[in-house]
Amino acid sequence: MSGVPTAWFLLLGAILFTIGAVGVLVRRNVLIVLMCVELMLNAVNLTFVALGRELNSLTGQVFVFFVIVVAAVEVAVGLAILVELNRLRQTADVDEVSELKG
Amino acid sequence: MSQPLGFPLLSVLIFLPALWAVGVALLPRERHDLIRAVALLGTLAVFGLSLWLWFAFRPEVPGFQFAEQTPWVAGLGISYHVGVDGISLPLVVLTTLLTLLAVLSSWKAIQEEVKTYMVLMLLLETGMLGVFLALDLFLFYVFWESSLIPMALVIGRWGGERRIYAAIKFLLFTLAGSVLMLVAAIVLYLWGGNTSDLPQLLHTLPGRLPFALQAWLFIAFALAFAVKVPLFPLHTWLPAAHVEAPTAGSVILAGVLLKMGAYGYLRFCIPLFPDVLPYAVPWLSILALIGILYGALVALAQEDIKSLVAYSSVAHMGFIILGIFALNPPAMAGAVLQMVNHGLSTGGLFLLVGVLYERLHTRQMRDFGGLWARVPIFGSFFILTALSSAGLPGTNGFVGEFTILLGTFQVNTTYAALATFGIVLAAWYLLTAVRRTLFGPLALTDGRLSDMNAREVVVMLPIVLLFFLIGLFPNLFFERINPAVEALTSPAVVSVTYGEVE
Amino acid sequence: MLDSIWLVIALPVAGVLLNGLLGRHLGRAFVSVVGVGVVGAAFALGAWAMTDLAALPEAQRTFTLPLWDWITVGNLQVPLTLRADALSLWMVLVVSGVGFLIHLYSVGYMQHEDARMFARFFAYLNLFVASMLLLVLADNYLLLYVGWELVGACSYLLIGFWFHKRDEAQAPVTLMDGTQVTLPPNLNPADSGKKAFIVNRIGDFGFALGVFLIWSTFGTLNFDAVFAAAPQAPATVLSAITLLLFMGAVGKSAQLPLAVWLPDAMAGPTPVSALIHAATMVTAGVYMVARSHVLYELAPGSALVVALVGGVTALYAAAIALVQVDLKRILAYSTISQLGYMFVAVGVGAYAAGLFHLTTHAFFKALLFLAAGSVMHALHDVIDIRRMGGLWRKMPLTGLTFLVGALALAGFPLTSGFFSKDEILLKAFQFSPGLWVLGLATALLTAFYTFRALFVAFAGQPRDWPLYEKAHESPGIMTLPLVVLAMAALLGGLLGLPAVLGVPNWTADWLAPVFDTHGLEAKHGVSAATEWLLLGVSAAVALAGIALAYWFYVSRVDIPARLAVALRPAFVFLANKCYLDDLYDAVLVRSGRQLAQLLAQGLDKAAIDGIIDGTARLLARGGAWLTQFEDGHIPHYALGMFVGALLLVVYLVVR
Amino acid sequence: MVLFWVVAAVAVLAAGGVVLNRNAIYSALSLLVNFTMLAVLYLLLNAQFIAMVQVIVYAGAVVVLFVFVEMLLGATGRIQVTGWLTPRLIVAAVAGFLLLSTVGSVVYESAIGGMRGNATPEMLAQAGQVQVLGITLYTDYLLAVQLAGVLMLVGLVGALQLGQQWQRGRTSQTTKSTLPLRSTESASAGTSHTPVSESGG
Repeated sequence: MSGVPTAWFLLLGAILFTIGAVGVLVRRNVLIVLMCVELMLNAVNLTFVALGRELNSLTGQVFVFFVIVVAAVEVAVGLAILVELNRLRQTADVDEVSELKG
Repeated sequence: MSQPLGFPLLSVLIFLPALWAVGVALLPRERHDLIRAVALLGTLAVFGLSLWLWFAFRPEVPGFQFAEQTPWVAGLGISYHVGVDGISLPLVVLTTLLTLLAVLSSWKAIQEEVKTYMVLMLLLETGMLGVFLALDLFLFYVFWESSLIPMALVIGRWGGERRIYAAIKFLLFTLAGSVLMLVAAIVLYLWGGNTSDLPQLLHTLPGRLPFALQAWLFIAFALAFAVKVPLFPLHTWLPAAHVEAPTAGSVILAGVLLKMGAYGYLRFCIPLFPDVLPYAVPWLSILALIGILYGALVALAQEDIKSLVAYSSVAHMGFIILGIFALNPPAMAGAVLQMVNHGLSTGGLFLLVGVLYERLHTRQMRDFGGLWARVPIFGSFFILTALSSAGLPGTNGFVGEFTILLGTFQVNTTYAALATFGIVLAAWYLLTAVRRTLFGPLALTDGRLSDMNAREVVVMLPIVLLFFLIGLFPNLFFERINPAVEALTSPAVVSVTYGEVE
Repeated sequence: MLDSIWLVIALPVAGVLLNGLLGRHLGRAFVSVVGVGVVGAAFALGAWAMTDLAALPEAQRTFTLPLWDWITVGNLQVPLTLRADALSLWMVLVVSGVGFLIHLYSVGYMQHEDARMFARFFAYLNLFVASMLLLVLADNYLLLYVGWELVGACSYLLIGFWFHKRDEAQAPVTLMDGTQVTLPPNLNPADSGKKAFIVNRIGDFGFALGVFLIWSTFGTLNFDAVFAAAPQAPATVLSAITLLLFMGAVGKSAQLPLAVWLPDAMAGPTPVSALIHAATMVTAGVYMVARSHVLYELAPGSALVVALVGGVTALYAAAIALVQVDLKRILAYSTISQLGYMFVAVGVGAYAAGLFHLTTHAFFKALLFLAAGSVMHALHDVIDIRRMGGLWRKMPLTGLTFLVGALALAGFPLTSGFFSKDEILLKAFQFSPGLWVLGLATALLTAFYTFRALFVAFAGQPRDWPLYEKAHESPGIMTLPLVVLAMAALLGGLLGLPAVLGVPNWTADWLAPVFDTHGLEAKHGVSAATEWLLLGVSAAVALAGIALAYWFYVSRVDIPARLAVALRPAFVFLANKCYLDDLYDAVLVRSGRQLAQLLAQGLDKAAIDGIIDGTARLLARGGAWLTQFEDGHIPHYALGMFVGALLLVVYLVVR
Repeated sequence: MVLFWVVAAVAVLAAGGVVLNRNAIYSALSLLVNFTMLAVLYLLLNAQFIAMVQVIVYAGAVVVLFVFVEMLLGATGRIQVTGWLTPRLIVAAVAGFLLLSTVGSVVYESAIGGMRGNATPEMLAQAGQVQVLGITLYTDYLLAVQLAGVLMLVGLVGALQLGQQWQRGRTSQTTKSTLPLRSTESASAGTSHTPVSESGG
């Protein structure tokens, strides 16, 4: 079972990360953008765990633990913002929002 | 000979204005006359201290006097090191005098935010005195920059119509220059064995710096100072700043701030980078010459009298730079004296223009004409100051220009001849200014125009008296300037730069 | 007394301070007493000093009085030292003597000025006397230069004294054929003063360079030290020095090509024209050359230039004077012309003759100007001789003294001008007959134009009756100086009688220690017969000129008008002052101003400031362009982050 | 080995589904599948604790949250499709490809490595996976755990705060008409709520 080389996991992580990243960039629905962010985070988690195993270190898993914490918070706050955005603008389209500038 | 009085005179001199500024800041905002009086008292006290310094200074003692040194950023080898020599001494007295007169001259001219204004003037004085007295590169830099900001604020807040433009231009020009200087200072610090102490650097540096590095450092310093002087073609901030600044601002700007550039050349560029001088001197001299002729010609074409005086500054500062880089005692000592002279005569001209502006609210010469009949006291002061500026013998301007030109003639006849021609042009534009302002039929239709009042006469009187004091007894200054200048013009440097001079 | 020679300068300076600062509160009488008194006292002191000096043996007649160390920088040491020798004391007496009389005259002439202007005038005049005395008493070139510039500044202030006046048009000349020749307007005082100062500064430019060259050659500026070292100096350097110094003299003494300022200087009050622009300041150039005679003797080329410039200028100015209609300008051109004579003298090495002519010229030209001033005073500032006529009857004393002055200027035999001019012509003849012919031609013209002015203004019938009716003789305080000067102009010749008469030439003898001219006569001497012949010729020429003027302007008044038609181009050319002013205006002044405009607008504002402001604007625009990437769209930011992170990764991997 | 390939393929497909689905609900469901697959992979990597947390937090809480919000708003699906081949997509695709190839090349060259630890599978098996992890977390990473707790608290308060505003907005929506898009008024309306919300928080 543990015969799967770490490299495959890393590669998988990279693929998932890329899909997530592209999703963040191309999708306009805030909800889906947030989901894609989760995808990216998960891809990184996978990488951490895989490397942790490769190097016989628990640090990878500890890191994943914290990432999950951050991700949970991020989702909570992000979704709250989405809800508020939807109330103010009746939209969930990131392209409709361009106030974040000087 | 450090602290012969057992009392840190220089530090008190430098920081008294700043402390006084704190005191002024605590005064009630709306008590304008009280604020003015207190500020005046402060500048008077500082002027008194500087006079004390002048008389306590011993001309026969070489090197820096009244030196004080205490560690400042000890870990980095940066110390608070101040001292005075024959080059800085006249400039210190000039600074304190002009600040005093500037405060007195803005008695009526400044009616808004008087407190802020006076605080800025006092802070400015600390910055300027610090520049002239600092003997540590970083200390110098700190004072250099700290004199910049109050000036920019004074221009930007109490200036004329385009004050913001002028203030920003002034700030950006000078900052661009001084950033280069900071970089060069850091490099010097690293190469000089982690010290920024000027006397120590002068000990350790010779022979250590590779030539190419010296050249780059020289360029960096020279650019910073060239902006301040200003040398052609970096001068265009000057007319803008001068025209827009309030009278006192112009006085300080022309009288003291420009001198900081020339002083920088004397204090840093020449002693620190002797190997570069042979290559740099022709360039700087030619730029100075262009400044002399070009400034004079452009001054001739000005309609705005403040602008005319501003361009005359470009020409006059050209003489000073030419004198400094002639690298012989007469020219260099003349240049130091001429710094004082220019401060007095151009400062005086700005004060007088301010007098006129307060009454007529115009600076265009076409609006003047025939004023001498109406304001005889003003007219007499104006003619006298213009003639001093044009280098009339018997006044200060002559001694400075003569020694500069004579010294320059020793090393380069062509430079001297061209610069001497600049004096002809100086007469042309200054007399044109006098002609258009005072002479001719009265252009004024408005009946009200009062002559200078007692306060304004008191402002001008010390300046005019100094014209003649320096003009008739220049040795009072030269005996103090000479030793310092002779140390800078060691024969070795000069012969390398100019070849053997008989 | 010689120890107190500094008082000669200090007294007028005290007068300046007193009159300048307090004058308008002190009242006219006080101002007059102070203003005139200090100059009189200076004259008395000068005379006293002269007797003291005369008591010394000839070889020791050089007294120096160090006052204080003025400039000490490095190896440059310029002490403030006064020098009283035969030459400088001679000049002191001329300056303070003539100055005293003119001051006295001014009390009357300036009476109608208000108190402030009255005090200011005397302060200026005193300042001028002090500066001029400093100039002649200087012991080194720098101090000489100081006085040199200061008299220029005084001249500037005094020419522009009536600074509010405008240009004055001159009525055109109507010729016999009905055509008109327009005359150039008289420049206003303010611009005239400015012009005088600037033209002088151009000359001083050369003078200053000369001083620099002296210092770098000899390492000193002291007269004696320079002269002692001069023989060892290379000839080219000496030529350069002398020519540069002469450039200063050309400016100060209004010689070609810098002669243009002096006629315009007539815009100043007449006493000023008499004192500064006739008797004293303009002769400073002659004094300077005489003072530097050692250098000029060692540079014969330069001396020749001096003589030639003087000769040509003399003729040029005399020719222009022929057609002027402004009384003061006639005298001004005559001054230029006579100064040319003096330069001929010092150029050919006849320093004593030059100084002698300088002295007699000071007498008679001051006299002529003061008399002209008296006329102006009577005619309420009318100066055009075409509006005068018959004034003889109204103002006999003025007319008589003017006649004396005119005779002296024309070189009428036995007047002072005759002897001094003849001395120069003799020396010129010895030097080169060509120069002598030049001088003789000038003498003829001089006699002619002088008496033209005299006859037109004083003889014949009045041309402007209302004006004539108002005319009156001037008050005693003005006529007294006229009489004194007239005596001097008549009898001044006794100071320097020609050698052929077998009497001592006091001027030459007195100045001999300075010029070291003992035996020069023997070397270059001409036979007594030749000298008599020359005397006769110049007397004849003077008489011929006077007679011609009488014929033209008294007996056959139609001749000049007809001549003007016949020689119209020449007339127009001379009436326009040989177009020299217009030439300078076009070539120097206007193109200078255009260059200034070009530099100010084109180079400074457009190019340099344009580049700098342009750079700033470019940066600002660049910033504005960059802000479009910060458009508020979060995906764009995300894209940026992603690409940035990617670049970092690529960099880390590739590295 | 086979299990890995299958799980990996499903995970990639599910990820693609998240990105490509037009309906956010389907995306959320794809995300759920993806998360689950990752949990399986963690198990494969001998990280049982993480696998459990993955299922509980992600599959349990996060996805539910997404679905809940989608249902709450209901309208997020109505986004106009303006064309799919946008410049942004191209840049993103190129960048993604670059990223992938870069990372791939690194992995291919086995350039990733590091300091080896002592948590060998044998040691973990002996001491107990969860115990070791717990001890590590509460000794070496105690401060980080505390900070994470604070972060969660802040996130909680923040989310709550934003949610409260939503509620107040709902109640006032009867008087206030729909806010216009991208107008200055909308911005000011947004800020005008701030002081009220502060007192509310």
